[in-house]
Amino acid sequence: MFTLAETIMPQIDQSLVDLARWIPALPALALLINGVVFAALKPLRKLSAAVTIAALAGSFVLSVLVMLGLGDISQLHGGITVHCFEWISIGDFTANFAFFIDPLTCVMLLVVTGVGTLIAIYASGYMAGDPGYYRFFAYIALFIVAMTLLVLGDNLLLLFLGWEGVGLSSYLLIGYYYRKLSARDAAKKAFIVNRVGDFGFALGLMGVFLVFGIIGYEGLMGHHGLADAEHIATLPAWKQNLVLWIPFLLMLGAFGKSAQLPLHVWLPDAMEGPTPVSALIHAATMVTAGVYMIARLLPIFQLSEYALPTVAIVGGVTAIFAATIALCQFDIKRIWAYSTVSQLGYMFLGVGVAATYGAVFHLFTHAFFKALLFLTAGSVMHALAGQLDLRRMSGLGKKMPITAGLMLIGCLALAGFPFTAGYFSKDEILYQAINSEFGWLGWIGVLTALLTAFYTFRLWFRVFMGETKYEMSNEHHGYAVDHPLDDHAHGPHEMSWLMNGPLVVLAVGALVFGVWLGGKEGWMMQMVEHSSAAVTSHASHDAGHGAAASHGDDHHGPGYVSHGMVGAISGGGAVVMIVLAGFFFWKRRDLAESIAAKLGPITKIFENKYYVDEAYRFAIVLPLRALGWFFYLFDRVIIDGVVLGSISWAPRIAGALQKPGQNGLLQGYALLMALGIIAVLAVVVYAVVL
Amino acid sequence: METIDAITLNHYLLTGAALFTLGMIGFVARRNLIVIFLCTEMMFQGIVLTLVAFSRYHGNFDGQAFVIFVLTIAAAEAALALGLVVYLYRRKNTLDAEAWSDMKG
Amino acid sequence: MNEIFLLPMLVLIPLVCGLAMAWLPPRRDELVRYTAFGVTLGVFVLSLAAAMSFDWSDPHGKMQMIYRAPWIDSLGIGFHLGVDAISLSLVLLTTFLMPITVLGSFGDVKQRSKEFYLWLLVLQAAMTGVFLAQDLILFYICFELTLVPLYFLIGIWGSSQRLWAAKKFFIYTLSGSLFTFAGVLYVAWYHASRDDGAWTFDIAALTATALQMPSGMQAFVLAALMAGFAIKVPLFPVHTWLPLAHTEAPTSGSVLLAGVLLKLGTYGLLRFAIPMAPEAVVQYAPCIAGVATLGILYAALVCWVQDDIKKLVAYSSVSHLGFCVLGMFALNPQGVGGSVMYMINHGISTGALFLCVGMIYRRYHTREMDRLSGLGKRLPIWSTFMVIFCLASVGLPGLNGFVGEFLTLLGAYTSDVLGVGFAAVAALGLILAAIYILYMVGRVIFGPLREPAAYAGQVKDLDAREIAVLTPLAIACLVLGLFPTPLLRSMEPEIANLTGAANRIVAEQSNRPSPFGAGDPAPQVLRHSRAGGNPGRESVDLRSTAKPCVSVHSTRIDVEVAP
Amino acid sequence: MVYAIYLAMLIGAAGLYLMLPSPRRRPVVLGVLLGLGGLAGLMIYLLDWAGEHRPTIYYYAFTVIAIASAVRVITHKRPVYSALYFILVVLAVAGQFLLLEAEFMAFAMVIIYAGAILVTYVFVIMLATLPRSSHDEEEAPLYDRAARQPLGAVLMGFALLAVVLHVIFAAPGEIERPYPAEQGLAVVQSVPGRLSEKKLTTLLRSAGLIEKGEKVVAVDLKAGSATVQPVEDGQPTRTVTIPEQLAGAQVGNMDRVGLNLFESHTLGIELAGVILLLAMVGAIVIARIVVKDEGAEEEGTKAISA
Repeated sequence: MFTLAETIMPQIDQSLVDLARWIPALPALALLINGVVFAALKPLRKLSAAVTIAALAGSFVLSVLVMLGLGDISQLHGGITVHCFEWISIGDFTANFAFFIDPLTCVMLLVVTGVGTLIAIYASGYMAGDPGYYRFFAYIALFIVAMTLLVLGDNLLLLFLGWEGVGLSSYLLIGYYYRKLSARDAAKKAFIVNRVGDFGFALGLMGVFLVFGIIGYEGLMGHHGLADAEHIATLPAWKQNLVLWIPFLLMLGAFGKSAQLPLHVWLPDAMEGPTPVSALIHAATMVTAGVYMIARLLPIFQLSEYALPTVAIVGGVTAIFAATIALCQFDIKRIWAYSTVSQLGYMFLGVGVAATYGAVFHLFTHAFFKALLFLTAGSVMHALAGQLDLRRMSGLGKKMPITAGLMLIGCLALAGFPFTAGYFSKDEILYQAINSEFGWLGWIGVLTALLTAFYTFRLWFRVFMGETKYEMSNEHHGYAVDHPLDDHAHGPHEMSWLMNGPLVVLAVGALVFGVWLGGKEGWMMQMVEHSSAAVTSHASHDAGHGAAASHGDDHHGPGYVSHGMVGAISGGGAVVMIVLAGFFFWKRRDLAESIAAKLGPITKIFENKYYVDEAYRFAIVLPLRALGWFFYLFDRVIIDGVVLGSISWAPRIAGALQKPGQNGLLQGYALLMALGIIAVLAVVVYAVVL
Repeated sequence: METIDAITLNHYLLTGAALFTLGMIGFVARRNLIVIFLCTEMMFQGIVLTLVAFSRYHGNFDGQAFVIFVLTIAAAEAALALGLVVYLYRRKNTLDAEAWSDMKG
Repeated sequence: MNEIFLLPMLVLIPLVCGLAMAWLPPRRDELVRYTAFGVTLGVFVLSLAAAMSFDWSDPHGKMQMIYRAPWIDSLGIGFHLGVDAISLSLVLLTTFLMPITVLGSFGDVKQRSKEFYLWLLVLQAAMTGVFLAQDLILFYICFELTLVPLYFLIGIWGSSQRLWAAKKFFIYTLSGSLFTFAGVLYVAWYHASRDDGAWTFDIAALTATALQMPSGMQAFVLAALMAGFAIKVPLFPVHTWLPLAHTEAPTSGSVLLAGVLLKLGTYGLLRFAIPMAPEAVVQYAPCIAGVATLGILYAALVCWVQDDIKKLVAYSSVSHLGFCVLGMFALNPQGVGGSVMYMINHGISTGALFLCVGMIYRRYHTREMDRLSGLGKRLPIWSTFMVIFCLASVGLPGLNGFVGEFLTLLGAYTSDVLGVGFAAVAALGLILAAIYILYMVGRVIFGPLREPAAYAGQVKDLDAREIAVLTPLAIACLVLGLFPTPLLRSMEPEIANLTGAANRIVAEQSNRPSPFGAGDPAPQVLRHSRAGGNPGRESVDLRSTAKPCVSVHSTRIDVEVAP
Repeated sequence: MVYAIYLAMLIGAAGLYLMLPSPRRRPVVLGVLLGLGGLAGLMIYLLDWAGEHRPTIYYYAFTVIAIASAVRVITHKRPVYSALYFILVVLAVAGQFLLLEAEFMAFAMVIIYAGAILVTYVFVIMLATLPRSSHDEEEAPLYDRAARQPLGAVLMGFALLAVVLHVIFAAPGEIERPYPAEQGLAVVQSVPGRLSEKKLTTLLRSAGLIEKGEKVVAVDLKAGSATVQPVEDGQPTRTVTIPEQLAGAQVGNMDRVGLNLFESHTLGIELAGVILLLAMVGAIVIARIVVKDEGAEEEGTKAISA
């Protein structure tokens, strides 16, 4: 295998690494230009796409340079910190605006900036003519800034900054077509569910500070970092059981961001945003932040023995759960959304069973082929003026051969067709999972892989195969226009090369990366094993530093399945499912309909996403709102009415009592006076005299 | 005739107090303006009796001198009061004290 | 040199110029507006000069630029001004907000503008006086003086129910502050009744003697101080005056009310309650923090069901100040530093929000959310500013709200007095904050365009003046969000002084070394040499005994860790 | 012992309550009886309290008359009779004064009070009461027939009296004996150097020590003697010793009061004069106010203009 870094740079070249400061700076500059300058100067708005693409490309180049700057990965231990300025520090709490560069960071940077640039190029074509053009690219630049900060951050607080920044940009981008009510609500839902995740993350972060006193990766996970067993032993008891809780809190944040089971509801709705957004944020980069976080903080997660297994279980269950839903959806983007949730489940499963190499590798490949799938779906949508419903289109292959071909490659990678990128990364995860203590999760993973293959090609065959008939929708740049747009799109047509170019690059990536970067001594393995995400021994019941892969062949526990065997099963299964899907959805569509009808109730449940949204609505949203009304009422009636009322009425009542006494009658007053005198006299007499 | 000195001061005080109290009761109870003023005069009587009794039993004549002043006051008050009563009577043709209760709180 | 007269000028110039406004020729609104703006700008420059000559890195956190003039010597009351990092930053907030408020109110004030600006300047003088006062009586006078101008501002230029709102506001706050006065007097009496017998109202002296008070008395003093300041802050049960006062106040009135006046309460708590009654504070910190946390959630939920934008923002500031008080009673540097930062950030972001709402009110003369929707299309610039300030107030990292919010939660989390539970419940407030702010933003800015019929057509976006009003605030949000450390670091000695006594008591109770080193009255926090980018510092052995000192962050590869 | 007084007064108060005029039929007779009973109780208490030496019957007579007529003043429906009964009260009080050897006071009261003030009252009553043909009460105006919160008044009165009498009778300390009547020189000395020669001549002449025509020229009180100038001039003066009781006895109550008034209350006298002047002016002014008859129904009442 060709390992890129090893040959060129034997030693760490600090000057190159310092370039990392510019990675977030360039998109920030683009954001400033787009947001302020172009907002003011209308004529320059055409340039906004160019500015953002240039910035992203610049960042990509810088990322590569930084990676090269790291020199020979194998000699590298720990990461390099590039300090910018002191962000927040008071008392003994310090959070610097500093970047921690290590191989894992480089991998993530490459994904973010690489895929980001490609998608930006595609978007410049896709969004052409949209009134909010400059605004779109400003948000894209904001997203890349936030994502790079998230990945580069040297401490948990900077990670948190990136975390919420990404949440904000996804809010803005989902709600890009803000005049659509559904887009607005989807954006709000996304941000709030992310905020629920961030709530857990924040508490976890504070827990880390409370227990360890610092939040920098270096201090925690460095060579003599605090996050290791014997240091924990020295801590007082109450801190030790707090350590058990921290991973679960951080996990809540990861699940929120990466749309895992309890908090997955926002991702399908996020498809309201423009397709490039769905591709970039909700497929390739943002949703993987959760995986990155757990990979980065693995030593902390390993401190409590129940954390990683929980991650694995949640990942596995989400995978199968999302796959079943995707099976019955009819909206192309929703299918890909659920497939993303499912693939993320895989990654979490990988991380959960301490196969970080598998998880990161799958993350890498998934970014490419899922982006490819989304963008091709975008092309189809663009061609049919916003039509996404499977039932209203078929046989577009003849009209859009290139898009069909590209989507085929993507589907093959997603389905895990042998020797595609998806196959290698997914196989690695399944292999690790099967041979970890949670073997049954591994087999669930295999089942999900088969389901994935089936629904992927269900979509492909229905859209591109069969006799060509289609119905145009009436959306123009996201907003429904009153008349169907025959004149504009004149039926499905091939996209311009501006849009198809990046797709080809992605397609090549989807095919080649598996072979090129995978494998034992592959580039990816090198990168992961020498980062802080390297799996230390006790997690995967095997001594020795790092090298999870090396444990494979020396001794076999019971029920051990060799690597090759797993590959064969998943690959073959995928092929069989593809053929099956072809049979059902290409040749005998009527048969598919009849089976679906017979399985009525089950498909109905799948179709309605297990009614999770409705459940959340009744369980949380409505009670909270009712509580809000009650408090508001309480505020006005009780506090204002009763409390203040009683206080303000007291003097008034006292006054009223006096009134009858002053009735103007002469004798009345005389009588009162006399009584007064008598009272005084009585007091004097009885008290004094006697 | 029994000796004059058998009558103690308390005797007179009792009578004076009784007169004064009856005057007050009358002042408060009766509704006829004139009778009210008459009762004030009655209270004067009670006071005068007590004054003289004290002056007699304390051997100085300030008390009695004071009675003279009481008399002048009573006379002046009677003059004015009755003038007013007549005036009020002219206005509302009644002597009822409750007719004049406009000044109320 | 002239530095001595800086502080009294800061207080007296607005007062004198304010009163002098009365002699300006009537009917000349333009002249009146620009003089007012000029005065406030001048005072801002003056405050910058004061900031320049202030020694921000003084390790002892002592009062600087002290100006002392005899006033009522027999009672020991003096016109005694002084400033430390905390009060100077709050004064800077005030003088920074004033010119913006005046500039923002040009369009609003139609009638009696002379009187309007008179009251505004008097209010500024009173607010600055509160922050600079080093004499209890002077503090109390200025504290009460702030009520009068606001009463007139709300009463005359408010909207429909203004008189009722002004009356309620005045009586509510006044009745509270009377209890505070009782507490203050008791402390002064206690000071006088001790052997030396001299009557004085100097804050430093009284704080020193207040420590010797028996704990029962301290509880009484704390209760009295809390009564006054809790209403001003407003804490949960006594907050109902705020939404009413805000919805009825004119824009500039509610900007200052939210921006600075609420901080008087928290500043008072920090300056008086915590140092003067440490035992009681340590004993009652959990329940005060509990009330604050309850207030956070309560106000956040109430915000969600509001229909009037201004009332929503008002309730949101109730919720935010809950955080502020929670951080303060954590009694550790993160918590108190966070709460002071919170005061400043909340002043900027909520002040800006009120300005934005005011601009909408000036255009559409309504604040109900169900009559406005999708203004993003009609007023794009306004929407951008509104989104920025909403995100700042919700605590988006990178903007200023986050610093305060995170530090207060962190303080509560790691506090010896409070605990993890408080921070966890308060952190729920983060989610609720996101919910009600996005609910408002979604209803008003996003969604299909819907405007009140009367003003549908001819509404224009922000003009140059309004942009000039909002831009400095937006920049301040960003700058404070990314570079809060100089301010945080300069505050540390003062925080150590203020919470020193309370922390010593905490340490004694739990017989662990107090986070500020044992014993010495003015605990020294090792200065952090803030030289350049490589802050080599070693931290005093803070937490558990066995924690190794970590010297950190060399830019080179090998991270050496001291054993 | 004091509680006996309370009891007597309680009875008297009850009686008075019944006697007060009220629109409803009240057992007036029972009221009178109770009143008398209370009064009698009071008198008996006094008799018993006075101990061995019985005071003169006159005191009791006058007291009974005074109180009874005072009660009648209050309870009588027709104001004229109230005024007349009041005159009786004044007379009774004058009687008491005589017992107290304050003759001038008695006369003054009778002349000024009964004579002048009460006559004015009767005069005003004539003016201000509607002419009533017969004696039947129904016609009497309401304000005469009904008393104003009688119960309250009576209770208040009883309470006041109880307290005052309690002070008087229950107070410790010896019973106040009358000051020894003025006899002999002690009294004269108490009025040193003011006994004028002319006064002394009338005294001595009445005592028979000097013949008519002789005048007292000089008085030497310390020796208790006076030098007398015989009728015909040219005769040598001779000194006469003033007998003890003669000097004292003769200085009458009026002299003493007069002396006292003009010696220590000169300012009071002046003020009294001024007050009387004011009263007069006031009375005239009130009388001149032109009255708009608001309520006057009967024709012919012209506005009175003096």
